[in-house]
Amino acid sequence: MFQTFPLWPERASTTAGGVDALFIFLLTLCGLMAIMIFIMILVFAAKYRRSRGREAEQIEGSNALELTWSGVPLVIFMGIFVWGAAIYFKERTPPQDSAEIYTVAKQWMWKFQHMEGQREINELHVPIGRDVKMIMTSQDVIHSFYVPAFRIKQDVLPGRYTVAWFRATKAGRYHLFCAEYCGTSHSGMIGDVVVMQPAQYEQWLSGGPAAPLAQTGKQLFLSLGCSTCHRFDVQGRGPNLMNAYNRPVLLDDGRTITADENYLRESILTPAVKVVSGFKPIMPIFQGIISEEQLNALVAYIKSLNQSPEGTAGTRNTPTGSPTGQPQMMQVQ
Amino acid sequence: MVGERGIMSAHVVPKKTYIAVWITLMILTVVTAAVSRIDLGKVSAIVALTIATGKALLVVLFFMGVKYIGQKMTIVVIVAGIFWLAILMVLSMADYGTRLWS
Amino acid sequence: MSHSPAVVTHDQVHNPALQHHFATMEQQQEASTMGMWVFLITEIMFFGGMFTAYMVYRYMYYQAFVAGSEKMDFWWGTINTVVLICSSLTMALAVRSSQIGQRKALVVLLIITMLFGCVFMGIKAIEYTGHWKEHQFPGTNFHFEGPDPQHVEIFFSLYWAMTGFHALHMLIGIIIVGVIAFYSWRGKYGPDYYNPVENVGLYWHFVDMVWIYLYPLLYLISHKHGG
Amino acid sequence: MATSPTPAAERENYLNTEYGIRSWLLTTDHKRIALLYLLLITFFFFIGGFFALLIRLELLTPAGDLVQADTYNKLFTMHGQVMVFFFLIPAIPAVLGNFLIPIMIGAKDLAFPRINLFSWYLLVIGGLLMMYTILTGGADTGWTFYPPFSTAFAKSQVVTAALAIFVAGFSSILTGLNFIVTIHRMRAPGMTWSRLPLFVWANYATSIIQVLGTPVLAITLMLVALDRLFAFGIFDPQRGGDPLLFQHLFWFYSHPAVYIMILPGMGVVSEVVSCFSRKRIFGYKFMALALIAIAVLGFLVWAHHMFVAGISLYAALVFSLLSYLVAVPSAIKVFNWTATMYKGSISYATPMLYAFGFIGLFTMGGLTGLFLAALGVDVHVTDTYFVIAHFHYIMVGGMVMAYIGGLHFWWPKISGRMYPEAWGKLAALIIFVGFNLTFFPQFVLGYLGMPRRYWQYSPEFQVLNVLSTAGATILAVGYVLPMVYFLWSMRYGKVADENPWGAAGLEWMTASPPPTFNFDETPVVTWEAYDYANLKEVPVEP
Ligand code: HEA
Ligand code: HEA
Ligand code: HEC
Ligand code: CUA
Ligand SMILES: [Cu+2]
Repeated sequence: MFQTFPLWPERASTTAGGVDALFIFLLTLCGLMAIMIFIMILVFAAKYRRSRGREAEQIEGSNALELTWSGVPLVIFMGIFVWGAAIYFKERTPPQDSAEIYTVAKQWMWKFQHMEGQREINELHVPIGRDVKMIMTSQDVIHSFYVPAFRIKQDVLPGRYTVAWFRATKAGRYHLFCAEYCGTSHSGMIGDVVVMQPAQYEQWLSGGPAAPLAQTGKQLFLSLGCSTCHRFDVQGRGPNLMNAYNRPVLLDDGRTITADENYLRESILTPAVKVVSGFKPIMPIFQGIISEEQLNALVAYIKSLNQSPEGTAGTRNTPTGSPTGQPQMMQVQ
Repeated sequence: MVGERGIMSAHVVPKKTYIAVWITLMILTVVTAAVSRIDLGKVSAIVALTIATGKALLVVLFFMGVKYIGQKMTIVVIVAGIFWLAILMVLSMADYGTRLWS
Repeated sequence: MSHSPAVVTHDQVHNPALQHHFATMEQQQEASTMGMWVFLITEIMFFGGMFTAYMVYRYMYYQAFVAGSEKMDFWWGTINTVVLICSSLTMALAVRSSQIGQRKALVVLLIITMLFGCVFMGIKAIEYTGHWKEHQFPGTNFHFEGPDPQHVEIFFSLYWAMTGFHALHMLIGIIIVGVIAFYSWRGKYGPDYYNPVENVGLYWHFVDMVWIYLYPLLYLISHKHGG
Repeated sequence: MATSPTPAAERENYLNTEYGIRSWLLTTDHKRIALLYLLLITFFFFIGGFFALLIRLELLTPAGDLVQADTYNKLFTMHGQVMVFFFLIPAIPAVLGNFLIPIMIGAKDLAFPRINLFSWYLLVIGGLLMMYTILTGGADTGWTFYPPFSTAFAKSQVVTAALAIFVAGFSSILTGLNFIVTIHRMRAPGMTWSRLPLFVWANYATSIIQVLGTPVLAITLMLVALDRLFAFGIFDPQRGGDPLLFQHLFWFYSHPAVYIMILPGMGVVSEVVSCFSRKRIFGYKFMALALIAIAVLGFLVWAHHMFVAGISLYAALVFSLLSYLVAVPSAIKVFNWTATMYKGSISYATPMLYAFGFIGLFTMGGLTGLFLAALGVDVHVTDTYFVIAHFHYIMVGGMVMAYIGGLHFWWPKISGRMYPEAWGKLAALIIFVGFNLTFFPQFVLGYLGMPRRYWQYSPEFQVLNVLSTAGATILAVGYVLPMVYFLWSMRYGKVADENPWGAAGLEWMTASPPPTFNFDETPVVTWEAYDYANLKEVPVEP
């Protein structure tokens, strides 16, 4: 009747081990704690059971004891906090040279765009042993990207990018769940993550004809008329977008911020919110005009401008030395 | 205990005080309105809020009579209200203010 | 402790306004004042939610807030501030009159306070109509010429919500001041019992205070800083 | 027990002073209002429980076969909203607190009796709106109302649900306000702060949260309603609004609200443990301080519900750290209850069994809270059944146990009759077993990765779900039993004298049931709280 009856989730990413370790530690610690308390209650209940001729011994309390059992737990708690925070910190900082996959969630499906151009729905193919950074956004309501076997989860919000990353360690097919309630088919918004050996993955990649995402972006850049203002040869009406990604930008209100994916996104959809110093807010609003997928392509294209002057490379973000944004950032800070 | 009919003879504030407070409030209103017409850069928000807080203090202390209140508890209640509002605002900003730190 | 059904002793002696479950008038008065202040801090938190939203969005979309604020009517806003401050004065004087037993002054001052309140509401109505006509009501009605209409809309959403809830409080204030004025006219309050007047006063001043903050935050951010 | 005698001389008490519907619906007696609350929230408990049973039945099989997906979504939404806002939040404060606080401090009534009645009516109005919502199809946003789903996408009765909770919220605010003023201003001579029973302290701490937190929920729900009705877009990302702002505001209330749903339970358990150990509570001062500390620190941790929601990394660190600070006073409580039993003279009357249940299950729920507050672990288990298990352990295993235990403890006082002890013990046992069977498997499910709010699920989760559903059925029996024998006892129960447990506390020094103004003459307190040293020993076991 029941095919399997697992009691522990599969472990298929580099994060999983760390999470499990802390979880097991907590289980042990809290388990012992709970058992200790239960035993004390049971023992007291039995030993001091009401009986004739014996009266309760009135004890006022003990400051020393109170301080011990607030102080000691506090110290333990701080330990747990630090451990948990360390894992989280790692989970929230994708390695610099991760492969990127753009994700659009909508009621009720997952759409993935690989840099190489492959598109998938409710199925995500990834290779073993490579860091993969999911750059995610939603078309409608909040969803959440959850792969139990990787122990990662990240809400996917409309109106901005959120990021998750993982490095798969074991080939196989794993559940992909939507973990944030999103309406009727929330429980149907599920899929599979297929982890493959690198060789097989290459084969899968070469499966169908597809233009790299940045290439698509470039075409959009031309067809939407971005290139009329943003030029690479001379200074146009808008800033030159060469090496724009990850660069510190001085805004006209005096703030300096880093041009991350969310900044690029906002600059395209609602450019007037953060206006680059020295420019006028003349760029048209693209919100509602381009789709999330198109936006992803544009962002991918602009990011690709950091690697090759032509901006057409757009292949996988394989490690190519230090990221370009870095040196410039140093100057400002 | 007798003679409780007179128990509410609380502090009666002289009319003059009220009028003085009122005049100060009017002046502060004019000042804040006038200052907003000058460009003070980032400081202008601080100035505006400082003046507003000054006005609010006048209202609380005199019109609402907190200055004359004998009960310490009432003061505690008011401070608690402000403190909790500060919790809400400061901790919310702990998120918004650090989102771009990446 | 004996359980003979004893008669509660203080009933015969006292002020008719003393409720049966209080021992003394003083206890009743302290309870009522404290209750009022506790109620006012719930009001702080109620408006506080909106002020927090305001703070967050102003931080995120400062330029749009400036653009929105420029559409506010500086003069109406200022006049309304003045009106409310005057009403607070008359309210404070009203409470004072009740403390010293000047019944006529009390009634008159309360009525003037109400009138100020009505003037405020009238001006607010004029402003609201203006904004509505200018398509400055969020939603389908909304239209704004400028680089960042979307976020100006957020400004207006907050404007309507904050001033709307404030106006609602004013309305309630006017009504209860009216009620209190009626009872004052009937001679219910005097030096020995003016707690209701005092509490209504506290409420009125609180509503005034909210406006003291709304005024600079909504009307007075019209000057750009920096570039 | 068959021939239970009628009380020798029917004393006048709060129940028999007046008769008729009007005398109840217009009463300002806090004890009668408490009973009005009791009726109202019992009704809603069964409504909420009914939804829970349907949820569990649907989850018996992996496929979504019993009800439609939309219906399921409405079920858990209405279950959560009804249970939280119309049952658990009012449960102990508005019923037991209302009944007991004035008596415990030696007052004739709450400071504002009419406001007290008014807040009951507010809960009735809120409840009617909730029923209207349910009968016209219900809302399907989850009890958390997250936008933009709730504001722009849900096609259900979101506005009326929000309004219902808005109104219920004001009921809760007014109750809190009333308690605060009462505890400050109405204490009998000699009833100093350090002599207050911990139950009063607990309700005081609860009131602080109700008064300071609930208004924020109120305005937040109003903004959601404005978004929905007039497309204000304050939380609409399509227009630059930030859905996370809603979450901040919502949890600013709703995290502290979970302490509204546990502090009063801690109060009950303190009374019960001390009574049935015949000992002064261990470390009274720390116990009182811990209650206040939980209430205050509880306001600093809300964003631990948002660790994966897209808040800043640094904010997450701050909120995780702060979450651990609230756990310290909770630890103090658990240890002190245990220490109170040490060298006591312990009897196992039904309320004590519930107190045992509370301590055990609250500890488990609380400890799993530590898992959730640990950032790295929360990322995996948030929005899974692990969270569901965590909070049911505290709210059902903890608070509902405390509530029912408290009802047993004070039932003689409330009704003037004893409940049947054997049945009481049996029900406690059934509830304990049923509860663990229902919710323990959910911890495992959660760690395995079964997301919450799932109408259909992957087949490998079935075994555990079947266990859980089986448990829920047992639990249902356990909850119906006390209902039945309480009703029975009102007529046939043994007549209770004024202090059947030999307990300390002013409420046990007046008649059962108490007269309308609680005491024949205002008591003057000259003894400390939990003065068991000077109370006569009661017979060994009833
Ligand atoms: C009454 C209700 C109640 C109570 C009291 C608590 C108490 C706590 N809760 Fe819980 N919680 C909820 C109700 C409650 N919670 C609800 C309803 C949700 C979900 C809402 C939703 O999303 O729908 C939730 C969700 C929730 C989350 C978010 C999960 C998520 O969605 O990702 C977190 C994360 O930190 C959390 C943490 C805690 C902590 C740290 C405590 C602490 O206060 C617990 C403290 C107690 C103890 C720790 C036990 C006693 C201590 C000892 C015995 C000390 C000795 C121990 C050691 C030394 C190890 N809770
Ligand atoms: C506050 C209190 C509270 C209480 C007391 C309960 C009690 C119970 N809850 Fe509840 N629960 C919540 C608060 C509460 N819950 C919240 C806040 C959520 C989150 C909602 C959301 O995600 O938005 C939730 C979600 C939730 C879920 C997850 C749904 C999902 O995510 O898909 C489940 C699943 O098992 C569940 C089960 C139960 C069960 C079995 C009980 C049992 O303890 C109930 C036992 C009671 C009974 C069984 C009643 C007995 C009555 C009868 C037998 C008569 C019935 C007949 C008539 C009325 C005619 N609850
Ligand atoms: C009418 C001219 C114009 C068009 C068309 C235009 N832009 Fe812009 N763009 C600007 C100007 C001016 C700025 C600088 C001011 C600002 O930030 O709004 C800018 C800024 C930007 C920035 C931020 C640059 C930085 O250096 O930080 C990005 C990214 C961008 N645009 C992308 C695009 C894309 C993609 C398109 C097409 C879909 C586009 N722009 C179309 C004028 C234009
Ligand atoms: Cu998408 Cu749940
Ligand atoms: Cu919480």
